[in-house]
This record gives sequence, C-alpha cells and structure tokens, in this order.
Amino acid sequence: GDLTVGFSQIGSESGWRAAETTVSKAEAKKRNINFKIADAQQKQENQIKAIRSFIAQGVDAIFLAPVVATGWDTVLKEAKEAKIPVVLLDRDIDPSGKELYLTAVTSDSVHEGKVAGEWLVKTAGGKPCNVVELQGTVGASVAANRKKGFEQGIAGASNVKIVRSQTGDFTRAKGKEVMESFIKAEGGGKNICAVYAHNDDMMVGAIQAMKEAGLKPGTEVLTVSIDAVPDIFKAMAAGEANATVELTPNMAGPAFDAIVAFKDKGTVPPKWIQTESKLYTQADNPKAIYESKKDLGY
Amino acid sequence: MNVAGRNSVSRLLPVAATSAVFLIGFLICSLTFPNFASLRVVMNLLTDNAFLGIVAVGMTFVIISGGIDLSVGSVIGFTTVFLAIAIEQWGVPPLMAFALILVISALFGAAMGAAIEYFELPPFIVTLAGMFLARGASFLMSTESIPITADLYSHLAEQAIRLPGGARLTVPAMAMLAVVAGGMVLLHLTRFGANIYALGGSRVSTALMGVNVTRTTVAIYTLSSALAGLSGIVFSLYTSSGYSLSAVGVELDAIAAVVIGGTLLSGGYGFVFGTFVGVLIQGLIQTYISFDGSLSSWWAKIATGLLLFAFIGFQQATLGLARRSRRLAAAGAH
Amino acid sequence: MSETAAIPGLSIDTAPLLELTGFSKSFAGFRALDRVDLTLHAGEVHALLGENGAGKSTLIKCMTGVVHRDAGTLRLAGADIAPRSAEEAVKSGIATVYQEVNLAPNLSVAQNLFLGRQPTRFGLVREGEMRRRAREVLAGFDLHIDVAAPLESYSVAVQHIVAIARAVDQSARVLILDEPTASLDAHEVEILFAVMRKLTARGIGILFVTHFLDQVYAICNRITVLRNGRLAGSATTAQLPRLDLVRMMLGRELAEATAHTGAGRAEAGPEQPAFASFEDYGKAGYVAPFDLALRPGHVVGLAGLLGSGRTETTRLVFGAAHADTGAATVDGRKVALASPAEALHLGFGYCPEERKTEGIVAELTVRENIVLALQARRGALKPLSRREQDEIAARFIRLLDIRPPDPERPIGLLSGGNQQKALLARWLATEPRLLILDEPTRGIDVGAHAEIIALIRRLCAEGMALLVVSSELEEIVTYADEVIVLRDRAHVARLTGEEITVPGILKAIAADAPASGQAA
Amino acid sequence: MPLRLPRIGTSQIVALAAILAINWVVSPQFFDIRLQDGRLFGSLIDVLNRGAPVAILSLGMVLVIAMRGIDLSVGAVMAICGAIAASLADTHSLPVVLAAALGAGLACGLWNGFLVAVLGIQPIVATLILMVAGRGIAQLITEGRIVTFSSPELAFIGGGSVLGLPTPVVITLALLGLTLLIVRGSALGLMIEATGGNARAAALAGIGTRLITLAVYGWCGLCAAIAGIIAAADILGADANNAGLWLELDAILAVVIGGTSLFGGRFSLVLAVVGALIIQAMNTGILLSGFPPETNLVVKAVVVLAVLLAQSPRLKGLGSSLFGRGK
Ligand SMILES: Nc1ncnc2c1ncn2[C@@H]1O[C@H](COP(=O)(O)OP(=O)(O)OP(=O)(O)O)[C@@H](O)[C@H]1O
Ligand SMILES: Nc1ncnc2c1ncn2[C@@H]1O[C@H](COP(=O)(O)OP(=O)(O)OP(=O)(O)O)[C@@H](O)[C@H]1O
Ligand SMILES: [Mg+2]
Ligand SMILES: [Mg+2]
Repeated sequence: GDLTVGFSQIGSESGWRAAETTVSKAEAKKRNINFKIADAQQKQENQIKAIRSFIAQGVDAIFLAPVVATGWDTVLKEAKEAKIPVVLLDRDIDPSGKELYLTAVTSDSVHEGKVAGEWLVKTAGGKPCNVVELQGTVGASVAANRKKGFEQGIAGASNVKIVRSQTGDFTRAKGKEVMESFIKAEGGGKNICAVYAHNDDMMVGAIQAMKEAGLKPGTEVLTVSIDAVPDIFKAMAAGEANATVELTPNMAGPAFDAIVAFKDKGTVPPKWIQTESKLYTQADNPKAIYESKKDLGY
Repeated sequence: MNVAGRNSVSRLLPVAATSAVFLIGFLICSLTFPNFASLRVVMNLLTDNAFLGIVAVGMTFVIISGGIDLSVGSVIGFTTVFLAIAIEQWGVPPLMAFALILVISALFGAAMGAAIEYFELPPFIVTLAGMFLARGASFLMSTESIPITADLYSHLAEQAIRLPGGARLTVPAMAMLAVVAGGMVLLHLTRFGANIYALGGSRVSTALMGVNVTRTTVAIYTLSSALAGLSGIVFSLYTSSGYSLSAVGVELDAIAAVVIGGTLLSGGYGFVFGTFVGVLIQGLIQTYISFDGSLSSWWAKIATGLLLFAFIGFQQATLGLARRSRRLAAAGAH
Repeated sequence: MSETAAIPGLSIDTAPLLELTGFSKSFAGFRALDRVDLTLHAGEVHALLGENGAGKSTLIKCMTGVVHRDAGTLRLAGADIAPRSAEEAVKSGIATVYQEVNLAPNLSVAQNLFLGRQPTRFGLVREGEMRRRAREVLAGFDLHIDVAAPLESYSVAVQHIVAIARAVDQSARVLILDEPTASLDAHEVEILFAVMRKLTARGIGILFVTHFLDQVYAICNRITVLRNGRLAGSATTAQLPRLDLVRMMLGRELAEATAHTGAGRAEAGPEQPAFASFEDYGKAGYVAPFDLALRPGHVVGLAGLLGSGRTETTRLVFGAAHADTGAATVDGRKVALASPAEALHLGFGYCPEERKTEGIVAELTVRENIVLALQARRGALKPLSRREQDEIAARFIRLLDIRPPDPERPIGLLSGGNQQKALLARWLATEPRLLILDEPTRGIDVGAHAEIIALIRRLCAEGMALLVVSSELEEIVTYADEVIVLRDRAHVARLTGEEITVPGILKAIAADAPASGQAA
Repeated sequence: MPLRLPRIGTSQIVALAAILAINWVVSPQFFDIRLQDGRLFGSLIDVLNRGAPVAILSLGMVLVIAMRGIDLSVGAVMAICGAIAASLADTHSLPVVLAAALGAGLACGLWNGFLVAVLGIQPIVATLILMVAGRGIAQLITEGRIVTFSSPELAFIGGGSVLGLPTPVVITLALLGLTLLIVRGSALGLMIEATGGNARAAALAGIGTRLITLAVYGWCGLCAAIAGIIAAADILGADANNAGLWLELDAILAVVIGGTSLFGGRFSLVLAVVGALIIQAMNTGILLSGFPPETNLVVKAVVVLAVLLAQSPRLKGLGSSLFGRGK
C-alpha cells in the first residue's frame, strides 16, 4: 500500500546492525512500503530529533531501535498525540512507557547470555574451567545483559568461573588487543579454558590473537559468542570457534506485519514479539550457514 | 593627525555571513520538502538543540579567551547520571539536585582552570583529562541508564508554550534562549567579557595591562563547566533519564558550532549570537537529512560533511566578497 | 630641540618618591641586573639610559613585579611595596608602558584605554560613555580616530599613543615609559612631552627610557645609566654633557659622530640604469599609483607622517601586497611580484616595521632567525649545513654586535634593539640587490645607530639599491640620494640633491597643495 | 606560551619509564619476552606493536600541529584507506593495493591542506568536514560491513615480523627515520617551525607557507593511510565503523605529551613517538591490571594528568629549588 514508515536506527556501529538495516529495507520493499531511515550515530538525542522530524513529516508509523532504555516518554507522547504508532526493534525500553508504543520486536539479551553460559557449562563437563570475558561497550545495556545472562548460565557450576573481564568495545581490533593482554596475564594462555565474547566481532579478533600466540582456539580454548555473523561460521568451519548464539537481523519483518495488520484490520499485536535465540555449534554445518548469510549485508 | 577611522561594523561581518547562510539554507530546505517551512520545525530546532546551544555558549567564552574545553560532553553525561541517582536513589528533591550539580560542575571547571593557570598546562590536555575523568566517574556511578520519574520532570515536560501548528516552545528551548541572551550580555557588555576578549588577543599583554589573568581564566572554565552542568540538566529533562554514555562527542559539536558561528579558534574574536546561529545550522543539516530519509547511514555522513563544507565555503565566500567591496568602496571615497 | 627644561620648584633634596635598592636578576645564569639602585623624585622626569641589552626593560619589569627579581627592595613614598604582578603595581600607583606595545590588538581602542576600569552602570559597561571619554583622552594627544575600531587596524604609532594614553589616564603617582617615542614622529613627540610636563607639574614622577639623546636633554631632569646590567652612573642632566653621557653608556668613546649631513652625495654622475622600477604602481584604497626607480648604489628615502602610506609602499614593492595597477620591472624584465617569496628570488630584501608580529619568530634561536631568509631563497631541499649556519650567525653577531653574542638563545629573549639587529642580519645574509628597510633604527641605541647608518652607506657604496623609511628626518638626510614625500597615501613630492634638507622635507610634508617636483 | 630556553625530553622518558615500572608491579611478567616462531612475544612487544598506529599518526600530526594546525580527520582517513586496502587485497597485487590506499590518504590530506591553505578555513573545522564525511566514505566502500581478506602479503603488514619484531613496529621505526630525514635533513623543519611560530614573519622572510601547509597536511594524510593499512592488516579486515575511531585524540595527546605546543612552533618527532608509547603503555597496563573496565577512564585521566604535571614548568621549578639544582 501507500504506507510510509520512518525508522530511527541507532547507527552502523557493527556488521550486525548493517545487516539489520539491509534486511529491513529488503522487507519494506517486499511489502511495497515507503521506508525512511535516519541514522542516529549512536546518540539518543539524534534519535529523538529523528522521531520529532518523522512526526513533523506525518509518517504512518515509526520504528525505533532505541540506543538506551530510558528517556523516551516525552517524544513518544508526542507521537501518540499525533496518532502515529511506534514499534520498538531489537531493544526494549523502560517499562514506564509501555502504553506509549504498539509492540516491541526484540530478542532477550539476558537469555542470549544465559544460552551461551549453559552451553559452556555443558561442554566443560565438570572440569575446572577459567573463562575470560570480552565485554561490550561499557554502559551499553546489551553488554550488561549479556554479562548478567552468562553469569546466570554458569551460576550452578562452581567449576566454571570468570577470571578476567575487560571491555573490547564490540570491535575486532579491541577484541584482539584485549585478548593479547589476557594471554600474557594468564601465563601465556595456559590457564585459559574458554573465551566468552559479547559479540562475534570481538571473538574473531580474539581468535586471531590466540592463533598468533600459538594457542589453538576451538580445541585447546573453547569459544562462545553471540550474534551469529557470517565470519564466526567461517571460523567454526575451520574448527577455530565452537559456538554462537543467534540474534536475527530480521526484526523489521515481524514489525511490518504487525503494523500492516494494525492499520488494515485494527489488530492490536502482543506487547512483545520475541525473536529466537538459537544456539549454533560446529555440528550445525557452519559452512552452509556461512554461505546463506554472507550476502545479507553483515 | 586626524586619521580616518575603520568601520567597526566589519567585526560583525562573520556573524552576518553566518546568519545569511542559515536563512538561505532554511529557504532551500523549505523549497525541497513540503512540511518543512512550519513553526513546528523551527521550534523543534530550538528544543532539539537546546542542550547543545547552552554548552556552546560556554564554549564560546572559552574559545574567545584562547582556550578550549573538551570536557563538556562528559560533564553533561555525568550530570544526567548524578541527577538520576540523586533523585531516584537518594531521594534528593529535584531542585536541590539541580543546585547541587551546578555547584559540583562549577567546582570541576574551577579545578581545571586552576590547573591550566597554576601549572601552565595546555587547556586542550587538561580538559581532555577532565573529559576522561567526568566520563569515568559517571561509569563508576552507574553503567545502566536510569529513568527519572520525579513529578517535576513530567511537569516540566508538559510546561511548554503551545503555538499554532502543533509547535511548542519547550522549557529546554526557553532555557537555551535565556542562556544565549545572558551570554551576550555577559560577553559584550561587562568588564569580564572585555577581559575575555583581551585574554584571547594576547595573554601576556592582558597580564601587563593589569588584568588578573588567573582569576579570569578560572572564572571562564568555571562558567563553561557550570553551563555544561545546566546543559546536563536540560538533557536529563529532554530524556527524563540519566545515562553514562549520553552526550558523547558533544564537545566537538559545540566547538564546530562556535567556529561555524564565526569565532576564531585561536581566540580573541567571536560572538555569542554567531554561536547560536552555528548551532541552528548544525540542527538544520540534521533535520535536512532526516527529512530526506532515503540516505543510508554512510550517505548521511557524507552528506553532513558536504553540507558542512557548503556552509563554511559559502560563509568564506560571503566574507571575502564583503571585504572586497568594502575596500573598493573605501578606494572610491579617496 | 631646546636645552634642559628644568621644572621650576623641583628640588632633588625632597624625599624620594620611588626608591630602588640592590635590584638583581639572573636569567639561567646570565646576569641581566646586578645590584642596581635608582631614586625617582616627585615631579621629575628621570631618564633611564643604556645600550641595547643593558637591562633597562628588565629593571622596569622587576619593579612592577612582571619579572620576579632575585634581590632588591622597592619603596614608594617611604613605604615598602612588593608588587607581584602588573595588576598590583597599578594598584599601588605605578603605571607602565612596556617596550613592545602591550595592548589587546583585537579590542576596540576605547576598550584598550579603559580595560579593567570601564565606566559601568549596574555592572554593564557604558559603551557610549566609554567612547566619549576615550575620544576625550586621545584628544589630549591630538589623536582623533574612531575609538570603536579594533586597535590592530591602526599603525604601531597609533597603538603606542593609545598605550601611553592608557597609562597616563590611570592617574598613578609614578609613570614608567619604556621607549615610548621609538615609533613616534617629531610632532607626536612634542605632544607627548607637553603631556609629560603637565603630569610632572602635578607631582608625578616619570621614568623615561629612550635612545634619542636630544629628547633626554629636552625633557629630563636627571639621568641614570645602566651598562651590562650594572649601574654606570647617575647625575642631573645639567651635570652630564652629551659626550660624557655617551661615554658612560658605551664605556668608550663613540667612534663616529652621528651628525653627518649630505656626505658623499655630491657627485651627480650619469644615472645608473635602474635595478627595479615601478610605473604607475598602486592599489586602490591602499596607495595611490606611483613611479619609483631603485638604482644600485642609490638610497631612496620615504618620508611622511604616520599613516601617510610609507609602509604600504614598501609592502607593494616587496610583493607583500598586490598592486592592481601599473607594472614592475626588474633588470629590464617585467615581473609579477605576486609574493614575498618571488621578491626574495629577484634579490629583494625587506625588514618590516613591526618586528614583534612580522619580524621575529620568537621561539626560534638567533641563528635560525638569521638564516631564515637565506634558507628560504635556497629552497627547503638545499639546507644550509649546521656549520654554515653557525658561521653566518657568528659573522653577523660580530658585525652588528648583537648581545648577548649567543646564537642559540631564543630571539624572543633578546632585548628589543638586539632583535632589530638580528632582523637586519637576516636580510644582509641574503646579500640582496635591493634592500627595503622600514624604520631600521627603531629602538637601536646610540652606538649601534651610528653603526647601522654607516652600514647603510657601505652597502650603498657596494652597489646595493636601498629603499628606506624613517621617521627621523635628520637620519634620512644623511644618507638618502632621493627622498619621496608621502601624504594621505599618495606620493606627493620627490626631492633630490640639494633639495634634501630637514626643512625642505618638512615643507613638502606640510604643503597643502601638491608640492613642486613630481606629484604622483 | 611563555618563551623558555630549549629543553630536552627527559620528563617524557622518565614518565615512560615510570609507567613501565608500574606495569611491572601490576603484572610481574610484564618484561618477559620469549621467542616463538621467529617472533618476539611479550607485553613490552605488545606496547610497541599496539602503539604503532598512534605513533605513526603522531608523526604526521606533530608536523600539522607545529604549523599551528590540527587534523581531526586522521581516524576517518585510516578507515578509508583500510577499507580500500581490504577490498582490493584479494583481487590485486600488493603494490597496487598499497598504491591505492596510500594515494587515497594523500588525496585526503591534500584536500585538508587545500581547505586550510587556499580557502583559509580554520583547521579544526576544515578537518572536521572530512572527519564526518570520511567515515561515511569508508562505510560506502565497505557498505557498512567488515570486509575481510585473505591475502597473506597484506596480512604480513599487520601480523608478520621482521627480524623478530612485529612488522608494524619496524614500519614505525622506518617511518620515524624517514620523517626525520625529510624534515630535519632538509630545511623543512626550520620552515615549519618558523611558520608555526609566526606565520606572517615567515611569509615575509620568503617562505612559501602555503605550499608547506599543503605538503604537511598531505604527509599527515599519508601517515594516516599507513596507520589505516596496518589496522586493517592486523584484523584481516576493514572495519569502517570502528577503525581509527577517536584515534585523532590519542594522536594529538601523544604530540602534546611529546612537548609540542598546540600553538605551533618547536616540535619533536621522537618525543611525539615517545608520547604515543606512553599512551599505549598506559592502555596495556590497564588491560593487564585486571581492574574492572568502568575504572579505565578514571585511571587514564589520572595518568595523563600526572605525566603532564611532571612536565609542568612550575613543578620543575619547585623540584629544582628543593634539590638545590636551580642556580
Ligand atoms: N626572559 C629572559 N630570559 C633570558 N634572558 C633575558 C630575558 N629577558 C631579558 N633577557 C636578557 O637580559 C638582558 C637585558 O634585556 P633588556 O630587555 O632589559 O634590555 P634593554 O636595556 O631594555 O635593551 P633595549 O634597549 O634593546 O630594549 C638582555 O641581554 C636580554 O637578552
Ligand atoms: N590612522 C590610521 N587609521 C587607520 N589605519 C591606519 C592608520 N594609520 C595606519 N593605519 C594602518 O596601519 C598599517 C600600517 O601603516 P602605517 O600607518 O604604519 O603607514 P606608514 O605610512 O608607513 O606610517 P609609519 O611608518 O609612519 O607608521 C596599515 O595597514 C595602515 O592601513
Ligand atoms: Mg628594552
Ligand atoms: Mg610604517
């Protein structure tokens, strides 16, 4: 139809987010929806500005991938006054504003961390296992949640414990640098049993650092990370990575469906449309998954 | 020895050029997008850039004095976190928390100013350390974003002057306009303001002219940080929350606004009003890009750069033309 | 100039107004001041004299607390004071004009006059009132300018007068003037002296630094002389005839008397072809089109009042400003003169008037400052070896007697006069065919002054073409073969041969209608 | 800036030594170095290796700053050149790849130089334009994703080793030598210092200040390109979003720690590199210490202030009068 949807995207800070943008555009095209994207470059104030300008332009619906959980009340009230439905993508916002948006299409990032932790406990199998953790950007809610979830996942197993934890800013370069220092600090890496990274990019960097230090990731050192970007499947296919938890880039698809149904038939969707957090291991034919994912815009 | 005077109006030229550039830019946007030329867009421009405008006024003072303050973005971030924690967790009444944070940020600025003066350190580095420190301190207080639910906040958010066409003159916008007006008075009409210009013109001379350079410098950084604190309050009103990563990079936006507004980074020249227009120009560029909406993330960045270049290039050209015609006019008078 | 203008009623026996005892100051092992004493009485003008680098400015800065002295006490009207900054000095009643103009160039003239004590109402500066008062104050100096314009739009001379006016207006008990007359011409000097006399009549004590001995005898009651940081002597003006004074300053006889007139200019041989000539050369709103021919072995002097366009003429000739009419010819070929770099390659040299802003690179060493232009001409890729640089620097430090003779000292730490010499050295090192000197002897002491004039003559004899701007007409007439007089940014008269006399030039400057000779 | 007699870089060296000593305290194996696969391994080597990009950036930045300029775009230029190198690496030969990336860096630098020297735009805004747009250009090249490559030659530039030293370290040393040769072996250094110290005086002395400005910004772009290639080669891919992010601040910090004033004039190439090493030693120390990451910035602020205080003329005066050295 002639629907116009404005999307306030966080930015383009990672391959995953680039993929989310690409997939969203493709999904809009599939449904013949006029789709406007405003890139906020990681800044909440920019997102608020973008939403304001969408309201001023009179779009039919607004998608918001909120960079933080709080602080949306005022601008979402404005949207509500203008009778424009808002759908949250990828991340949830603070509960105080529940009635201000139509629905949220997100995964549960605590759950993601928990899945990773549980996998590690199972794989370590009772042996003592020292884990080093590569955190996401300090202050990012996903980082905090993935940390929390992982800690929940390993809570029951006293043999698995986190010995070092530093931020790798969600980037490959920092992931590599931090891993290098972990290796030095942990006796050349001999004390490290597993690496947990808050995203795959950092893990790819960490794998390189381990290889350069003469360690064998995937066999000597277990790896588990989150996102399921194509490059981690490449590493899994090469036997250098063990597991990843998927965060699907297709959040917009379900959101469009909800909006179309709401506009056409007035169907009110559930408050939370949760996406799956699927665990992939070397057993899942990583090569094939790599091929299927590599052109999605990651 | 009667010698012909120079036109003092020439000093206003950069501001005039900047304003002209803004108006032309606005006109072009209005012609390009249907809903653009509305009161709502103008008011949004004020509200959305209120925190930037406030902090840029402080930055104008610092830059005119020949310094720079990189810490302001972090001070804003710290302020929002402090307010959220103070109000939500410690139960401090909001107005009291406002007063408290203004004092804290002012003291922080005074400490930076004192370090610059007493240890003869470059402002760039002292305030860079201040930037790390304030951001680090907000991480230590909380890495999570904290909503502020105090009544005052929702009350202030409602408190806007409603104008036709759904436009609203909000509290943040009014705060910014007040700060701009106050800044103009302070900079252009007081002794303190004259001292700031003198300092930027020549530090050594200013000291030799009997101005207390130390006190002035400390006051300038105190003012800048206090305004960053105020900006943080506005930011927290704007988002009703506190978050340690908020306002990252705002210092660069503020510096850019100041410089686009015709202030020389090397100090000594500039106007608060120019800064205000500089802020609006930056807001206009962003509004243009979100109105367009078809640009991918990277094209948006490239377009921002190109528009920035267009504005600055046009400003430069206007200035050059104006200077030339003035010289020729002077020649004609001979 | 008139002889000692003793102030009636002044008695040296009265209690001193300002008393300095045992002032000492060292910079990194270098003794700039060594146990200097000085007494200043109310109502007197006290000359502080000495060669370049003798320590005059340092003594003044130590007095006002701008430089922290190592030892010494300061008493004002019988009470010990110890100002630690210019601010405190002003508060305790000492107003100072420092050697280099120390004002805020970007502020308006009015703001500069009243910075820190602007008239206010409810905390706001009363701009109108301030401008009115500024015009009033400057009118006392016969200066009628737009006081709302930024200071930097005026020449150094105007800036200097503003600085003096500011200090005078602070109604202090002691007024210190460090070379206030260096960039002023005779008329302004007269005005300044009139103001100084008024002040002394009110009981203000004035400490006055100058290199013009005429001025010393015209206005000063007493003299204190410094030599190499030490007190060389102190006496009343009447007790110290000129020759004794010079001997006291230099510690030796002055080899050559300063007052030459028209020596060596007599031979009016066949005119040599011009090295560089300018026809109908000018720039709208800057200098009206003029004709100028510069010949080897020939000195052209530019004379005129402040702001008459002398500096502008030199800048056009050097390519620092671009002409919009006329043509320039060098060695018979047309040249564009688009930049100083181009002029440099044609064999031009240019010593600008404003040494602080356009001359020295303060933090570079004396050596680096001296080789700068030569290096620029050779190009970046043909660096002078360190040995060559050392040689050149050493040669010119010796030749021009730059003190201290340390080539590795940042030039900004040298005394004003020595900086000027180093700048001259910069251009001499390039062995230019045309040397343009804008006020080359500004701030140069008597000894060096004579040396520089001798140097100009020698260069001329060696076949260099010279274009010299000087406000000291007595000086111009000693070496110029041709004098061009400017007024209101136009060349109005050209004097040659016997016409070049001080009265002759003054007449041409003052003439209302274009004077006889070539009008541009 | 007040004038001072010339000084030497003792305070920077002392600061570096002190930070290394602290690192040794928080991590006793800090100075352990072992040889593995013909390559040296150890935290100290990490400091050199990780410090390489900032050190290289600072080699360009120091000249720009000496000219009284500043270049905010180096981080973005790194991203552009890394993106170009990575996207060409698997289809073209190494010389072509390098030429393309270096050419792009040079072009970026010259663009900045053009804005500053010819259009007369203030350096901070002039380079801000490319800082904003440049990252966009880099993302345009990679289309926002991480472009990976497998060319072993390019990978060698990031992860290989020459004579046991990591390639980036060798490149940094070579570039330092080259810069020294160009700048101090010719009269360029003098001209840059003269222009930075007093541009009007330099121009009147016949120095072609415009050309030098262009050249210096061009050089800065070239250095950023080299740093960008190393960063891409290091992670076997170009991350246009994050490569070089905020590194301009580190480079400026390195230059200032190295004693070059932001008001132009005197500069020191060697000390700028030492400044970069000080920053990296501090970062590595933080990583080795095991402190929670929330404290990183506070630690960094304290160290930066301490290093600067150690250089403060005021404190030096105090110190020398305390120890009776001052005469
Ligand atoms: N800050 C400083 N550091 C080192 N040396 C200095 C400093 N200031 C002045 N000097 C030296 O002290 C000496 C005295 O300088 P001063 O400026 O007092 O001379 P002066 O008598 O005023 O000379 P002039 O007539 O040329 O102005 C000079 O040799 C100068 O180089
Ligand atoms: N009275 C004035 N009013 C406005 N501008 C002035 C005035 N006097 C000089 N200027 C400016 O100051 C600068 C220096 O020129 P300057 O007055 O020095 O010329 P000049 O004829 O060489 O005089 P002198 O060398 O005697 O000072 C020029 O840019 C000139 O335009
Ligand atoms: Mg002096
Ligand atoms: Mg002149």
